[in-house]
Amino acid sequence: MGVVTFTMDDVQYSANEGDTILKVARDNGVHIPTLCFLEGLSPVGACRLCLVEIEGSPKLFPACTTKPAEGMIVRTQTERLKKYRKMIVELLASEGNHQCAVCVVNGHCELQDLAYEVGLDHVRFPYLYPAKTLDASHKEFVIDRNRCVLCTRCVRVCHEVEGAHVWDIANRGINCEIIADMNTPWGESDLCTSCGKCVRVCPVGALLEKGATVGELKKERGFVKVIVTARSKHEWITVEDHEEE
Amino acid sequence: MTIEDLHELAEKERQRQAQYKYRILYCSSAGCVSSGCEAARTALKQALEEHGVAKQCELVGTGCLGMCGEGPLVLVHNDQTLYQRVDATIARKIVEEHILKGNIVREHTIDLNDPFFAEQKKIVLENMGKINAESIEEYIAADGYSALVKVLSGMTPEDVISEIRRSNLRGRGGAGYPTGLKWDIVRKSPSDQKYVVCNADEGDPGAFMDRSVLEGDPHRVLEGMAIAGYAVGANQGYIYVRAEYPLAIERLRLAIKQAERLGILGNRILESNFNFHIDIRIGAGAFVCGEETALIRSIMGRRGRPRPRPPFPSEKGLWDKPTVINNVETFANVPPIIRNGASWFTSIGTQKSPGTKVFALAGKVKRTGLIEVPMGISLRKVVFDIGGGTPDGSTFKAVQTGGPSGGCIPEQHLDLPVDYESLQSVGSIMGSGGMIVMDNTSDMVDVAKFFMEFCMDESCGKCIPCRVGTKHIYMMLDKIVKEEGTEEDFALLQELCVMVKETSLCGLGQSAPNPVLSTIRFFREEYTKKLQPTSCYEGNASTITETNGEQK
Amino acid sequence: MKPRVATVWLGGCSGCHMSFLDLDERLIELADKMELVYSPIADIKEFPHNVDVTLVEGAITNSENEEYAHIIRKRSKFIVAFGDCATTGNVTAMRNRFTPDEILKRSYIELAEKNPQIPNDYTTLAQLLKKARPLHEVIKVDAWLHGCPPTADQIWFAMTSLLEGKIPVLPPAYLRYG
Amino acid sequence: MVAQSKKADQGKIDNRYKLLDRAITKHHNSGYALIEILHVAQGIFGYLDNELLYYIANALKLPPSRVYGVATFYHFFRLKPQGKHTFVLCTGTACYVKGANEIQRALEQECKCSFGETTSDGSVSLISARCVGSCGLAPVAVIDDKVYGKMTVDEALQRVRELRETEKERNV
Repeated sequence: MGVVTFTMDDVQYSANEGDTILKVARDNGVHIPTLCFLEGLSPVGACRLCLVEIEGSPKLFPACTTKPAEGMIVRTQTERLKKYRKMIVELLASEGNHQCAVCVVNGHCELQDLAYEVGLDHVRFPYLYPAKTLDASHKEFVIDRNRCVLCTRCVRVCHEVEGAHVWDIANRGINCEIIADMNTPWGESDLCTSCGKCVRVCPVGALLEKGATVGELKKERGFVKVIVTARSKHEWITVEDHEEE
Repeated sequence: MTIEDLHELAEKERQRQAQYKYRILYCSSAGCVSSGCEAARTALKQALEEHGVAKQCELVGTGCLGMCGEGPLVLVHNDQTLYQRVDATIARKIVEEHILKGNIVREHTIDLNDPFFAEQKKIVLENMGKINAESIEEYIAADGYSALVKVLSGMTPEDVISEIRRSNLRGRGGAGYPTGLKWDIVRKSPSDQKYVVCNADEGDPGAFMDRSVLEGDPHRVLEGMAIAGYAVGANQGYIYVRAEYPLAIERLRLAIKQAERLGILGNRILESNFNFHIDIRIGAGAFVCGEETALIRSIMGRRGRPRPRPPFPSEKGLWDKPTVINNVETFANVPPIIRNGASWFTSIGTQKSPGTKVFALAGKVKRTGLIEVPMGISLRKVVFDIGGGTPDGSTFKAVQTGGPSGGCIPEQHLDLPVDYESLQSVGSIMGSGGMIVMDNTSDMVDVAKFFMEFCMDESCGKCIPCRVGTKHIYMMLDKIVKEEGTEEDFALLQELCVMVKETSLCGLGQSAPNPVLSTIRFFREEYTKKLQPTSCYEGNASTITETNGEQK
Repeated sequence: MKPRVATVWLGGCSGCHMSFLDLDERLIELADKMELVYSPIADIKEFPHNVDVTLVEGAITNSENEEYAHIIRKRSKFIVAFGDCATTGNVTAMRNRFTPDEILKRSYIELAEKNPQIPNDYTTLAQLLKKARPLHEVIKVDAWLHGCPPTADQIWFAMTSLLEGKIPVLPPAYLRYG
Repeated sequence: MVAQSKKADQGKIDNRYKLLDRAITKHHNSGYALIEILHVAQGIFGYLDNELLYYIANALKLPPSRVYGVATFYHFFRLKPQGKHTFVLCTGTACYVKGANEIQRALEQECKCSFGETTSDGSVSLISARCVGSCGLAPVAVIDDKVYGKMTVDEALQRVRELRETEKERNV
């Protein structure tokens, strides 16, 4: 495997061919904020928080899917990037119904952490206050769509790791929603193995364990490939068929 | 079928056509269908039969004749007489006077020397008004498939690509990427399987160029795709068409069947070793599927959500195989380039943007319809000479190109030449070819809101800037239109537009703010005059000015 | 002249004001440095003119809040959104997915133990707005103090900055929702 | 009598599924053909309800949530039945410039429902289209598959009223 040398924030790094900018950054302790990215799941480049500048191009590139090339000069913390990251968190905060004070993951929430990191003292966009639903039909878990940030980690972990594909996204644009099966109650799903991976990977309080109250739910998000229980059951799932949503 | 057979077939068809005293072509494109060309056709047919001249005349449904606003259009081919607004009565008159007595019915004709026609240059639309859209024989008789023959009888794939590269043909979908370069990358990408995809998901609301080509001259697109397939080493092609275009789908299906029957598509094409199949995939109403990575997912039966590029489809496309994706008009340009050579093509248009561009001219102009003009023509010529200017009593305000991804160009830039770079320099884009003229009755903030509503509805929802950003831009525009917005809203609107443009994942989001930014650039006062003051401190308490901490 | 300070309680639970009282002995220090010209904990009827700093607790949830906010804005040099409800809508905004009618019906009819009826005399009662909104969506706000409620330390930091004539920009450690 | 008509319905339903099966077989039960199959299914059944979507999911061996996700992503697919009549208003740019939005507002007021919905009596569905490609005739409406150009507010209202009247009479 070849090695490429590139510069990131004025420091030289060498990367294995095939590694992404984000991987090199993480391996070397350079912090780039992320939300949709989770190690072990296919990267989708959707949240745009990890965008970086590459010298010579006016465009911005997601660090999670972009691979360094020989001699590339990457910047991860410019004023422009900081401003855009703050606006992205601002947009997210305005999109859902995020009431930290009454949330199970208050204090252990990736959206909160991001808000602190970008210094979000208030949201300039009007809050949308969407009418979202909560589904507590599952015997162990709850999905509260009010708090969903549509990172699709749950969709990907359920498809790519568990192999059950209970979750998917319905509708489009601002009306996107995470749904189970035919937009039917989660508790009725034959496909769900109740493995709880989706709850673990959810960065916010949208997927939660029953019985947890405000600030109680700490999630173990470091990715562990829990034994696959569903993959063998469903013949439509193939390893090649990555979710990518 | 061999190449000789094909030549023979062309000759036979020409003889067949020559036996008619008159070839009467009526426009059977969707625009004229809406205006009632079926009634005109029936009346013509009846009159011809009644007067016993049906056998000497051929009545043919042809592709778009261009002046859609004046339809139904009927063209008497032999003496190039074009009749407008042909209803049953006029149809009868045409037969009784023109066909029987040779007297042209002047009061219903359109002068073909009118600038609407004279300023145009037809390459892509050359067969419109010449051939029957549903007959492969007529296409062949009009030199159709001769480019494919030329390619198969002596050109190597490298020859084809170098010809296209020398022609400097650029993608007509809007971005203007060099077609030859794209093909070359696909050809050089190692793979046992490659694909050719024709993007006919024309989603720009106010544009119908691709549809007209597919309805009027479907074989031209098939031929272009087959040549691309040969050049890059693909044996399978897909045409992704909007479901909203049933007539185009029907004619494509028919065309594919005809071509397969004659051995022009399928295995061992024209008895060469080249195999190429084309299948149709029907879209289902998602503008974002015009974005190539979304289109690929849609062809694979998935939600049309784009993915970050690279890798580009030319390396990893359909089923992760190298894939050429071009739009309808690009493929339609290929056969004439191969037929006439690259230097012929570069002699038309400008140096950086050779050839022609098809536009759907609509809105507040006297003559609306489908036009094809050489690149480099000025916008003023298009709007005022070809389009005839705004209707009487109103004044020109702006011309919008590029649809929801484009911008509004005001009077002072009307002398700009139509090419990729010039339009970009004023904040618009070439786009796929929608061209909407606006007059003094159009409120430009409302226009921006109209396009933003479209983008918001069409956002796939994958990336945050586009999903949430377009919603907020729309809400701010709505607030300003209702005269409830403030200076702060206006400033934030501009900040958000730039952010969405720079951070969105795909072309839809990256270009969605263009209509807003361009109207702010040229019609700023239309925004500012609608803004409201905010309530602020009115007293005289002591001042706090310094900051404690780092101002963010 | 000491800076004139006001605190206002709009659509919130008064928790932020309680937290203000948690300043304990620091309150005495504050009292030396400023003049409290208006507050729910002081008995003053009308919001005064020429106020230097006003802390506003709670979201804008009814017509009275809205009217009041504009008055406060005109009479205050400097306005601080005080706590999460004023900053984000927070718990007050949880009603926003329902219409005011649905909410009133639920509270005054379905949950009423006796004499169920929806209050309708809006000459004396404030009418619910369609949505509860954070303060800065209604008037211009100069600084934000988060938390449900903000801690006494946060409040102290903000107040001492303000009284020194400086706009408080909270250090990251004080940026805290919930 | 009742039993008989039910039986007739059943027969019809079976036939419709047979047609659908044929299309599915033609595409070798491939999940890649999902959009094609949804087109066929909507053509046969008029709209896609959950039962039908489950049927397709099983036949194509796709997870139900993916089928639902695709069916709701594309505007062309309907998950609810349409009204007896359809009034499609083009909201493309040319029609917008020529005042389609005023027609839209007037119709929504008249029908007491938004575009994308059906009147409460089930008589008329209001549908907006992204350019039907007859820009020269803007504003354009397509009423029960027939194209009407140069539409005005008054004409649109009158036509909708006529549609609703005929339905009312038929029901009486």
